[in-house]
Formats: sequence, C-alpha cells, structure tokens
Amino acid sequence: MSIQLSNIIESLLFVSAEPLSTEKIKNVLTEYSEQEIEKSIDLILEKYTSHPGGIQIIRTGGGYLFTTRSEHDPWIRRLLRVNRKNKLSSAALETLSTIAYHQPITLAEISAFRGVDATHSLKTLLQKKLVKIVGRKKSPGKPLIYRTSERFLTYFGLDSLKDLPSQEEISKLLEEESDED
Amino acid sequence: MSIQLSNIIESLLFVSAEPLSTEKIKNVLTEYSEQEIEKSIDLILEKYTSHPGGIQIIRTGGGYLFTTRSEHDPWIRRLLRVNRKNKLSSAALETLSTIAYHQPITLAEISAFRGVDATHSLKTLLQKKLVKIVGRKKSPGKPLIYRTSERFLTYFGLDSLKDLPSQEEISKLLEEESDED
Amino acid sequence: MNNTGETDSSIGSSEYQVNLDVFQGPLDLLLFLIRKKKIDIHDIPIATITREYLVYLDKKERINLEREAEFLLVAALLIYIKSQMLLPRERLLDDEEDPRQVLVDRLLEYQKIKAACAILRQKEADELPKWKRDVPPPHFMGEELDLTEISLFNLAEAFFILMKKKERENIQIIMGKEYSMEEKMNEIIEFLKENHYLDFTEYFESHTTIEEALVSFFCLLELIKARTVYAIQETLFQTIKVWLRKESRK
Repeated sequence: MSIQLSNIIESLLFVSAEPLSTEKIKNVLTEYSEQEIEKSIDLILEKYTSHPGGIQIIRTGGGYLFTTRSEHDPWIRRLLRVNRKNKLSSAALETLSTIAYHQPITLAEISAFRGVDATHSLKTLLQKKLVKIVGRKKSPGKPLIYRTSERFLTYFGLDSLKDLPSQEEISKLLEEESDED
Repeated sequence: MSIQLSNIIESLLFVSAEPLSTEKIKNVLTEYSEQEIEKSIDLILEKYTSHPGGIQIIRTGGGYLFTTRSEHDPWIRRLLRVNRKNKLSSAALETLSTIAYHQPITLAEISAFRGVDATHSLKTLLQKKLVKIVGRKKSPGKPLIYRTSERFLTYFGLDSLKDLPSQEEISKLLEEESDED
Repeated sequence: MNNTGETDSSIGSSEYQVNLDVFQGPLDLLLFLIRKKKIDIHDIPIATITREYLVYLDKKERINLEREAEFLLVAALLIYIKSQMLLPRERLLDDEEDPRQVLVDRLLEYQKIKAACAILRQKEADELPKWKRDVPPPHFMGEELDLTEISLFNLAEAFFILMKKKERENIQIIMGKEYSMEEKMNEIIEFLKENHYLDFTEYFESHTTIEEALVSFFCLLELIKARTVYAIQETLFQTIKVWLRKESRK
C-alpha cells in the first residue's frame, strides 16, 4: 500500500514545476491518511538519498522539488546549448516574421511594428545568420537596413520570398474559431 | 566510472523536455566513448525497469523521455487541476493520419483523400504542432506542403514513422471488423 | 459491363436513423453502406449503392451547407458512374477502365486511413496519461524559458497575429453584399457557355468574399440537381470540373 502511495507522490513531484508542500500533497491525496502520506514522503526521500543517481529531491521553499545534482551542471549546460541551436525565442520569431514580410526594414521600424524594442532579438537573428544587413537608409540618422538571408530561405525550404505563406493562406487557417477541439 | 556516467545521462534525460536521442547524448558527452555511453544508457533503462517507481523512461520519437506512469494519471490531474486531456477530434485525427501516410502532402490532396475539406482540422494540427509546413510544391499554384512533426511521434508514442500502423495491422483490423458484421 | 448482383431490395428507411453528422464525410457514409449491405468493395453494385446513398441524403434534417455540398458532390459522382455503366459500349478501348475504379481506389485508400485512425486512437489513449515535464528544472530557469520550435507556419502565424493586433486598433466593419441566387446561376451558366467548363477550385478561389463563394456553391448544387450542369472529378487529385449539359447549351 505505502509503496504504491510513494510512487504516486513521486509522480506528483515529477510534474510539479514548483516545490510541492506536504500540505498540498495531502490536499490532493484525500483518500490517504496524513500519517500514510508522511511515511510515504519519507520513503521517497530515503530512496533518493540511499541510491544517489542523476536526480535528487531537495527541500526548498516550504516543499519538495526534483532537481539535478549540481555536479552534472557542466553537461546539462552543454545539452541546453546544443538544444538551443535549432530554436528561436518567441520574441526572435516575431522579429524574424516582421523582417520577412516587411523587408527591407530598419530596427526602428521593426520595434514600432512589434511595439517593443527589437534590439536583442535582432542581434540573435544576425548571429544565427537568418538576417543580414544590406545597407543604410537615406534618412536622418542613416539607420541600418535589414533583410532575411539566403539561409533563411534554406531553413524554411523556400525557393524565394514569394513563397512565404500569403496573408490569405494563413488567415484562412487562423481566423475560423476552433469548434471541434 | 560507468555509474557516474549513467548519472550524468539520467540528469540530461531529466532536463530534456523532448526525447533525447543516443546521438545527441554522444554529441554532449564528447569525452566519453560511444560504447561507454551506450552501456550507460542501458544501465539507466535497466534501473527504471527493474525498480518501477513513480516515473519511467520511454522510447519515443527517436529517443528517450522521462514520463510518469499511466496509472498515476488521476492524481496528477487532481494536482494540476486538469479535468481530462483533450483527445483529437475525429476529423483532426483523420487528417493527421492522411498526412502521416502520404507526406509530403498538400491541403488539396488531403481533402481529396478524405472527401471533405480539411482546412479546419489542418489548422488545429498546425496549432498543436503535430504537423508542420515544409515548403511549397513545385506545381501550378505552388501549394504549401505539410509533414508530421517530431511532436506527432511523441504524441502517439511512436519511435519513428516506420512504427505507424502497418499494412498487416490494418488488414487484420479490417478483417476483424468485417467478421463482426 | 453487367451489373450482376443488383437487386431491387427494399430500401429500409428505419435502419438509417443515424444523423449525417456522425459521418466524417461522403466516403465514410459510402463505406458504412457498403458494410451494411455486405458488398464487395471491388465489385460495387452502383445502382443499388447510389439509391441507398440518395435515400440517406434525403433523411437528413438539418442542412449544413458546407458538409452537404461534399455529400452531394459524391452523389454526383455516383450518378455519373452509373450513367457511364448504362451507356452502350460502342467502341471498347483496350485500356478502358471500369468506371467504378476511381471510386473503388478512393474507398480503399480511405478505408485504410480509417483503420489506421482506430489504431492511432488507441495509441493516443495509451500516451495521454503519461505526463511529461514541460518546464526545465528551476535551477536552469533563468537561462532561456520561452523557447519555441520554429516552423514556417509559426513564422507566418507570428506575423499575422501581430497584424491582427494592429488591425484591432482601427476596426472596420465590412458590410456583407447581397448576392442573388438567380443572378449567380445565370452568371455560372453564362460562364459555362463561354468557357466550355468550369474548374471548381479556380472558380471559388476567384471569389472575394466567403459569402459570395457560398452563394455560388449553392447555385452550382442547384444546377446539378436541376440537371442543367454536371460535375466530374476525373482522377483522384484532379479538381472537380463542371460542364453544361448539351440540352442546356442553347
């Protein structure tokens, strides 16, 4: 019985993004007595301290939390870096889409369109070579002008910018309200 | 040594939100030999199968992924306050299955296979990221072409597209169905 | 082509009380009828199945234009195949196909997809109760949280959502124009007289509003029903073409 219960608690700890307090666990597992729950929590803690592996349960912020062990940090950082390679933050994505549909465009224009400063995400896009500088605008301050790169096209499997999904194609997909899901 | 390595791998699996392939693990742990890594992965898998607890490692989408065990679902939903997980609508599933077997495919082709317009369910699938646009067909009108995504595999617990229901499985099911009549 | 197996067996009315909405589309309905009648999918008695199918369509109560249209198109296809099979074959070409072949191929493929769906549905049920972590552990939270998988759809979506936000700032109300059915029908007939045939997809894509497209679509269905025009889908992926019947071409 208590082995089963400790497994339930383990899975709760696993999906919880925040420290899970004994109180909260008791609130969820209403069919179990407080003693049973406390005993099972101890069992789980004991399992991870007596057999230290790649993950551990720490006591923090008034509750329990699964984390990795700090000695594995270097590799985890390496993994996160590798994983990040193919990904863009949503801010960068928004900036990229603004450039794609409005090129050639300046930083001020991008920021105006998005309603937030785009400096940081533009830098990311330049680093990833998805965007390139093509010159300066002949206007006060002579701001740099940006365009999407060749790599941008390859990345999305496009022959040319003409192949970007058109407003009609996308709005057709976006506008209807979903009633089946 | 190999115990230590398996702990590192366990922590990598733990922080990864998507299936982690053996390839990727090797790319991160460059200071270890391929054999060492493969052996350690086996060790970790063995640990979780021989001592089943609240969490498990499943093979899906070409890699390994930590998940909870199905039998704990009721309590997790209680904790996260989720009534039920939404299944795909029949229309969306039919569209998804059409794409899976006939990819790369255009919207018009999907609609032809199904005999009904698939725009709406395609939108649902794109938003759920089960399907992705991979470019345009080099044919008149240059329609967008679609493929199933990585998430599609994980969603159905498939390791690769080769694990889609086979012709044999399908024929068997059809025979069973006709026997019922 | 001899339609052996055709019978005039009564078309049961009570057995078809199911709502049309339970079917995913016309092919789903056809498969249902084929199984119900224990028909060999490779040798479909077209006259029987067409009759059954039409009876079924008559049973529907509520009209959902969009779905109805797709069901009616397949009805048109069935009627077309039937007429092809009744035609006296004066010159039999060597490579002449059974007119039913197109339909059989579609049904077989659709049947396969349906079966795969049943299997995938089970897999979905197996996977849904397995919970995954969707957040990185707190220790690394500061690094980069809002990671998004990027696809062409995401790119375009991101832009158009941005556009919509902007649009909301100055909302415009577009008044629906009134389209008369009669006018539209004449327009379609005139178009057909001039252009020999009408490409379904192209024709509808040329419409500026959804309302206009819907009215045209409805008109086209009316014209098919009135046997003024007929619609054909030659092979699987070809678009549907609409032709004016000879007797109307004057």
